[in-house]
Amino acid sequence: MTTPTRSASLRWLTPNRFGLSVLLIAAFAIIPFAGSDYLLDAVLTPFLALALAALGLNLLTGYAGQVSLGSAAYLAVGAYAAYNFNLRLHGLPFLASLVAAGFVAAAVGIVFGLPSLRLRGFYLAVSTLAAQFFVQWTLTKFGWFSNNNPSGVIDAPPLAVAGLSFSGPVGRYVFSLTVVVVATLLAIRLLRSQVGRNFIALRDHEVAAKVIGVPLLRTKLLAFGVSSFLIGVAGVLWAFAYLRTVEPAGFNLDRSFEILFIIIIGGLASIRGAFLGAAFIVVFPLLLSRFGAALLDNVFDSGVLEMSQRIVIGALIIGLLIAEPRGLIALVDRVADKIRRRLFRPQPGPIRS
Amino acid sequence: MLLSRSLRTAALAAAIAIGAALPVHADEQFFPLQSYRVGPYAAGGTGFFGGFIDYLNLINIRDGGVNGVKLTWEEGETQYEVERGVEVYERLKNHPGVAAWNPLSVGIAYAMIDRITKDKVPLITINHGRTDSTDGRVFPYVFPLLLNPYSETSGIVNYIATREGGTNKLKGKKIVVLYHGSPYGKETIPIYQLLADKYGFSLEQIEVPHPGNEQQSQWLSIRRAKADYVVLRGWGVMNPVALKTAQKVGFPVDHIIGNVWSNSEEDVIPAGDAAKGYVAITTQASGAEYPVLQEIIKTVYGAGKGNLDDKKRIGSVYHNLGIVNGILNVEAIRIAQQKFGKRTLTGDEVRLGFEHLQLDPARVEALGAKGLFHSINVTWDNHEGDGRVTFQQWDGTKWKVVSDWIAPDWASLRPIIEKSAAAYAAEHNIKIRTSDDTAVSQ
Amino acid sequence: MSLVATAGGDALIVARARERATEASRVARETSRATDAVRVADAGVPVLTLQGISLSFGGVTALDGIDLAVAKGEIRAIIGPNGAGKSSLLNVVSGLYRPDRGVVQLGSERFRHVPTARLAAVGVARTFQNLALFKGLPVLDNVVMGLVHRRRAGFVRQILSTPQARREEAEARAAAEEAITFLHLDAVKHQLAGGLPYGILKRVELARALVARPQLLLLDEPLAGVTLAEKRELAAHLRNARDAYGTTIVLIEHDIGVVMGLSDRIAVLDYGRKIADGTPDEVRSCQAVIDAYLGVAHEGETELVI
Amino acid sequence: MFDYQFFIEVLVGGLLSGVMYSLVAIGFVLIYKTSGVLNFAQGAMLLFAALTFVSLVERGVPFWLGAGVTLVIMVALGVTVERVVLRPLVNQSPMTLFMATLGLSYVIEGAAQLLWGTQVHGLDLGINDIPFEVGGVLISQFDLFAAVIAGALVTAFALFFRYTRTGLAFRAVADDQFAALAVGLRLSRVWAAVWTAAGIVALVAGLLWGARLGVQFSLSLVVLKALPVLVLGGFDSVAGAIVGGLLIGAIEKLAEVYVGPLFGGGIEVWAAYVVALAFLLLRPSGLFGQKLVERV
Repeated sequence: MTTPTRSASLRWLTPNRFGLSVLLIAAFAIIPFAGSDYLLDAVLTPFLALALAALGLNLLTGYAGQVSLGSAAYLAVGAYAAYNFNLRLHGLPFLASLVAAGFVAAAVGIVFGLPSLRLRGFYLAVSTLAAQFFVQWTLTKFGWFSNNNPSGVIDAPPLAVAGLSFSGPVGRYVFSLTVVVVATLLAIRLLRSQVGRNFIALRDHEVAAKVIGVPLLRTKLLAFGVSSFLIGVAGVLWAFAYLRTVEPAGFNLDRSFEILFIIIIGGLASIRGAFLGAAFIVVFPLLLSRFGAALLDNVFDSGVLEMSQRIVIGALIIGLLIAEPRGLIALVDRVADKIRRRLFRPQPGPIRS
Repeated sequence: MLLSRSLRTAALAAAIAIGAALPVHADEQFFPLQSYRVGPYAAGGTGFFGGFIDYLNLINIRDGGVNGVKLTWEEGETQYEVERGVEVYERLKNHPGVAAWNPLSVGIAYAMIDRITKDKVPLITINHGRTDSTDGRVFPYVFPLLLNPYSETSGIVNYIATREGGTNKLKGKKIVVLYHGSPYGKETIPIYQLLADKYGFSLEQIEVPHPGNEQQSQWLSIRRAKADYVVLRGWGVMNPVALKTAQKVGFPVDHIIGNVWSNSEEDVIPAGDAAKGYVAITTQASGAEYPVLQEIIKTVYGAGKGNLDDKKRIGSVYHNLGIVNGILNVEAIRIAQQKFGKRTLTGDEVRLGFEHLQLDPARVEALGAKGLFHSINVTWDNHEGDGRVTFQQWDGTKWKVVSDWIAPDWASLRPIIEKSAAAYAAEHNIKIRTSDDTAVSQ
Repeated sequence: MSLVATAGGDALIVARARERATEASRVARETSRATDAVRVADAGVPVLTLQGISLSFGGVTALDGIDLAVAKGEIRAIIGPNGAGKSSLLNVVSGLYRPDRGVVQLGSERFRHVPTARLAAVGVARTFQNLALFKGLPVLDNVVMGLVHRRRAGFVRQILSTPQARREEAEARAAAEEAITFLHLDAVKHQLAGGLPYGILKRVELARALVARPQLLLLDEPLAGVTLAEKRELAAHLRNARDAYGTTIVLIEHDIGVVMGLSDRIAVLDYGRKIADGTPDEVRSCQAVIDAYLGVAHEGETELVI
Repeated sequence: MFDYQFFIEVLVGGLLSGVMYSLVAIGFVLIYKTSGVLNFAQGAMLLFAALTFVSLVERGVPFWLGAGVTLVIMVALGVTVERVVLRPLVNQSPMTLFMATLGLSYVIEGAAQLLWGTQVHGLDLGINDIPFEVGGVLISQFDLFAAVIAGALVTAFALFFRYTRTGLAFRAVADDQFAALAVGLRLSRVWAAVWTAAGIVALVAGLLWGARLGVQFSLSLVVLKALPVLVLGGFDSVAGAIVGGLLIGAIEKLAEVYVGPLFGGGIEVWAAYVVALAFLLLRPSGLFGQKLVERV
C-alpha cells in the first residue's frame, strides 16, 4: 500500500475549517437554489453517492490497507435491503430503512471480509470478487429481493423523512448531501479515534500491530464492516435519490472498479481525496463528451468520439498515476502549499537531522 | 470509420452541447437518442440507431419532414449503461419539441418510466421493455411496440407447434429454454411454464450465467435431457457460444429457436458453420429488397448521408429494426398532426398519436414496408399493438424467412399482464386510466 | 557487521570496521563509567524463562535446545554471529514463530506457543530490527499505539465519545507525552513517522515499546544502523528506562562494544546453540566464545573490542 | 443410478474448458512473476490481438502473414507499454500498477475499436468442431486442438526460460529483482521481453477464444475466468496456472451440473471463486505459489 507522507485526513478540520464552512454553506444554501435540474439530478446527486461509496472503500483500502474489488456488491446490498425494509416493514421511517440497509451491507461485508484473515494483497483482492458475483447472482436469482418483479428491477418510493418530502431534484440533492455530510463526519470521528489508528497500524505494519496488541481479527472485520456500511448507505442514495430504478446488472464489476479508481485517483487514505476523485470521475467524462461533441461533432462520428474519450480517460489515469501516485489530493496540496508559501513568510521548517 | 457527416449544423450542435438555450426553430420535432456505439453492445446500437437515423433522414430529404415539420435529433452515448442513459435524459429532456424517447435498453427504459411519466413524453421500447407496460391503463406513456416478451414467448411456442403440426402435437415434447442469467433472461420463466401446462409439453429452463462465454455444462445437460427443441433466450456473446457448443455436443442446430435478442447477424456470424440452419423469431424481416430500404439506399446513402459505415449492414436485422422503429415514430407524429395541426407537437400530443398508431397491411405497403413488418394496432389500453412475428433461418450468409406471419396468443396473455400492471399501480398509487382519461393535458 | 566483513577482506570495509570498532569501545568505556556499578540481577522469579527451545525451517536448524533465564530488572544481551539464531529466538519469545520443542515462560505463564495477540497484555513489548513503525501516523500517535492493548471502549463508544472513551484517550495521550519527553522527541511529535530520519525513528519505536511500562522489553538490534552519537544516546536511554521503570530488557546486538558496557549478563549463540551465558567478564574470557565468534576477528584484525 | 458416462463427459468437457482458462492465466503469470503487476489489461490485449488479426484477414491478408503482422504489432505494444507505462511507475505500489493496467485496458480497448470498428467478426481457424466419440463420451476436436496449442506454448516457454539468455534473465528477475539489478541485468529489457511474451500469449489465447466466441468486445471479459485460476494456482506459477485452470474448469462444470440444480443453476460464476477461496484458507499462497516466510 502506498503510504501518504502527510496525514491529510487528520488535518482536515483544523486548518481548513474556514474553507470547509464556506463549502458547506454553498452546498446547502446556494446550490439548491442556483443549480439547474440537470446539475442536481445528473451531476451532483451521483457525485455525492459515489463520493460516499469511495469514502467507504477508502476506509478499508486506503486506511486499513485491505484491497477490495467488490464494492458494487455492497452498493447493491444497500439498495435492495433498503427497498425491502421499506416494502415489508410498513411504517418504518425511511431514515431507519437507510441505516438498517447500511447494517445489512456491513454484515455482508464482514462475511466476505473473512478471507482477509488469511489472505493478503492480490489474493485478497481477487477473492473479494466472490462478493461481486455472488451478490449479483443472488439478487437476480431470488425474486423475493425485488418483490418478484419479473425483471429484478426495484423502484424507489418517493423520498420523505418525518413528513417532509424530498422528491424533486432539489429535495433529492439536499437529502443526499445531508446523509453524506453526516456520514463523513462520523467517518472522520472514527478515523481520529483509536480505531482509526488501529486501521493505519494494520496497513503500515501488520506484524508490529499484532505484537503491540491491536486485535487484528476484530480490526479487519470492523474495517470491512464500517466500509461496507458506508458503501451500503451510498447504494441507498444511488438507488433512491439518483436513479430511482435499479437492477442488479447495474452493480457490476465496472462499478466496483470505478469506485476503486476514485480513491486511487483522488488519493488513498484521504477523505478529501474521495470527494475529489468522485468529482473527477463523474464530471470529467461529461465535460469530455460535451467538448468533444461541441468541437468535433461534424468531423467525427459519435462512435469515434466515444472511443477516443475512452482512450483519453485511460491515458489520463495512467498519466496521473505517473505524475502523482498519491493522487489528485497530493497534487492539490502541493499547489496549495506553493501558494501559501508565496503569500506568507516562510515558516521555520520541521526539524531535520 | 472516419465519416464526415454534416447532419446537424455545427452551430446547433455546439450550442446545445454547451447547454445554451435555443429559440425554437421553425417547426421541428426532436428525437433525443440514447445511443450506444461503444462497449459490448455497440454492434446492436450502431445498427438500430443507424437505421432509425437513416429513416429520419429519408423523411427529411424526400418529404422535407413530416408535413413540413423537420425531424432533428441528437445522440448521447450511453454504452448501454443506465446512469449514462439517465444523464443523457436529464441533459436532453428540456430540448424543445421532444417527440419520444427510444433507448433500446431495458435498464435505461426502466429508469426512465417515472421520469417520462412525470414529463409526459412517450417512451418507446420496441420489441423489449416491461411486459406489463403493454397495459396503457397503468402506463400511459410507455409503448413496448410490436412485441413484448410474453407475446414473443407465445409466438415461439406457436411456431414450434406449426412445425410439429399443431398445438395438440406439443404434448409430450421436451422443450428446453436456455436463458441468460439476468433479469431480462428470467422474465419469461413463468410464461413458458404457463404454456407448458396449457399444451402439455415438458419444460426445462436452464440458466447461463452472464456473460455466457462458457456453456459446456448447460449443453451437456440439454443433451442428457434429450430435448426436442431448445429456445435460446440469449444476449450478446452468449448466442454464438450457444450455437458452437450445441454443435460440440451434437445438438441439431435447426431445432434451436432464437428469441428476439438472439436473432441478429452479430449473433450468428461468430458461430460460423455452427449457425447454419439456426432459426430465430423476428418482428421485421431482414434484407434490403423492400421499397423503403431501396429508397434509403438511393436517397440517403446516395447523398452520402447514410449512417452505417459498413454498407454491407444495410438491411441487417438491427438496421431494419431501426427503420421499422423510425416508421412507427414518424407515423405516430403524422397521426397526431392530423389531430393537432402541422406543427411541433408536445410529447403528450405525440403520445396520443402513438395511441392511435394503427397501420394495417395496406398502409404498411403504402409506406414501402410490405413484408418488412406485418401491421400494428395500438390503442389507448393496448400499447403493444399486436405485432405479428415471423421466423427466419440463417443459411450461412443471410437470414431467410421460413414462416408466415404468426400471431401470438394475446388473449390468454392479457389477464397476466393486467394483473401485473394492477400490482404496479397499487405499489405506486397510480390511478388506473379509463378511456375518458386519454385526452391530452394542456 | 564489522566482524563478518573483515573476514571478507575488502580493504575499505576493513578500514571502516576498524574505525567503528575503536569508536565502539570508547562508547563502551564511557557508558560503563556512567553507571557506577553493574547492577546485580534481582534474584527473584525470572521474568523470562526458556526451556529447551528448538526451531527449524525446512530442515535447517535455527535454534537447538536453548535454555535461558532472565531475572527481573536485568539487562540481558544475546549476541552471536549472523545466522546464529538471535532473531529467531526473539520471534519465538514474541510468538511470531512457533518452536518445534520447548517452553517459553513469561512471568508465571508457560507457553508452547506464545500468543502474540496477548503479548502486550502479559507485559511484553518489543522493537524490530528494521523498524516497524506506522509510517502514516504522527510520532505521538505511534507512541499512543503502544497502549492499544489497554483500550476497553469499543468502536461505538469511541465514535460517540463516551466518558470512558474520553478518559482512556486522555490517559493514553498523557502517557505517550511522558514517554516522548523521556526520549526527547517533543520536537517531532506531530510529524508523520514516515518522513523522519532513522535514528529518531529508533527512539520513537523505543518510546512506543516503553509507553506501556512493560515488564519485559525485547529489543532486536536497537543500536544497529545509527550514528555513534545516537548509539551513545540510545544506550543511555535504555539504562534510564530500566532504572526508571524497572523494566527487564533482553536485547540482541551485533555491536559487542556497546553490549559489553550495557548488559548485566550476556548469552552467546552460535549455530542455534547457546555456547556461553554469563557476565560480560565471564563471556569475554570464555574460550568457546572466542573460538566461535571472536576467532573470526583474530584472523583478520586485532580488534580490541573487549 | 449414477450416470458415470455423463459424469465423465462433464469432467472431460470441464478439463478442456480449463485449458482455455489456463491459456489466459499464463499471460497474467508471466507479467506478475517478473514485475509484480496484476495486468488487468491482459483481456484488452487479447481483444486487440484477435481484432487486429481478424480485420487483417478480412481485408485479404493471408492467414500466416496476418498472424505475423499481428505478432509484430503485439511486440510493439509490449515494448511501448514497458516504455510509457511501467518504466515511469517503477517502485510504485502493486495497487498503483494494477490501476495503471486498468487505465491501459481502457486505452487498448478504445484503440482497438477505433482502429477496427465495433463490428462482431467470426473467426474460422479451419478446425471443424464436429465431436467424436470415445467410449460413448463426446470429445470436441476444437478443444483438443486448443489443448495441444496450449501445451505447445507452455513447452516453448519452458524451453525458452531454460536455455536462452533472456529466459535465464527472466528467471533471475522473477526470483529477486534487486539481486538481478545488482548483477547488472537490465530490468527494462527483461520487462519488455515479458510483455512481448504476454503479447504472444494474448494473440494465441485471443485466436482460440475468438474462434469460440466470435471476435468482439466481450472477448476482453474472459479475464474474469482466469482470475479464480490465478488465486487457486498462485499468481506466480505457470504450473499453477495450468493445474489451476484444469481444476477450476472441471470443478465449475461439475458444480453447475450436480450442485447447480439445487439453487436453480447459474452458480458457475461464483462457484469457481468459492472453491478457490476454500482452498486458499488451507494454503494461502495457492497451489504452487511461493510460500513466504515472514521476516521481521
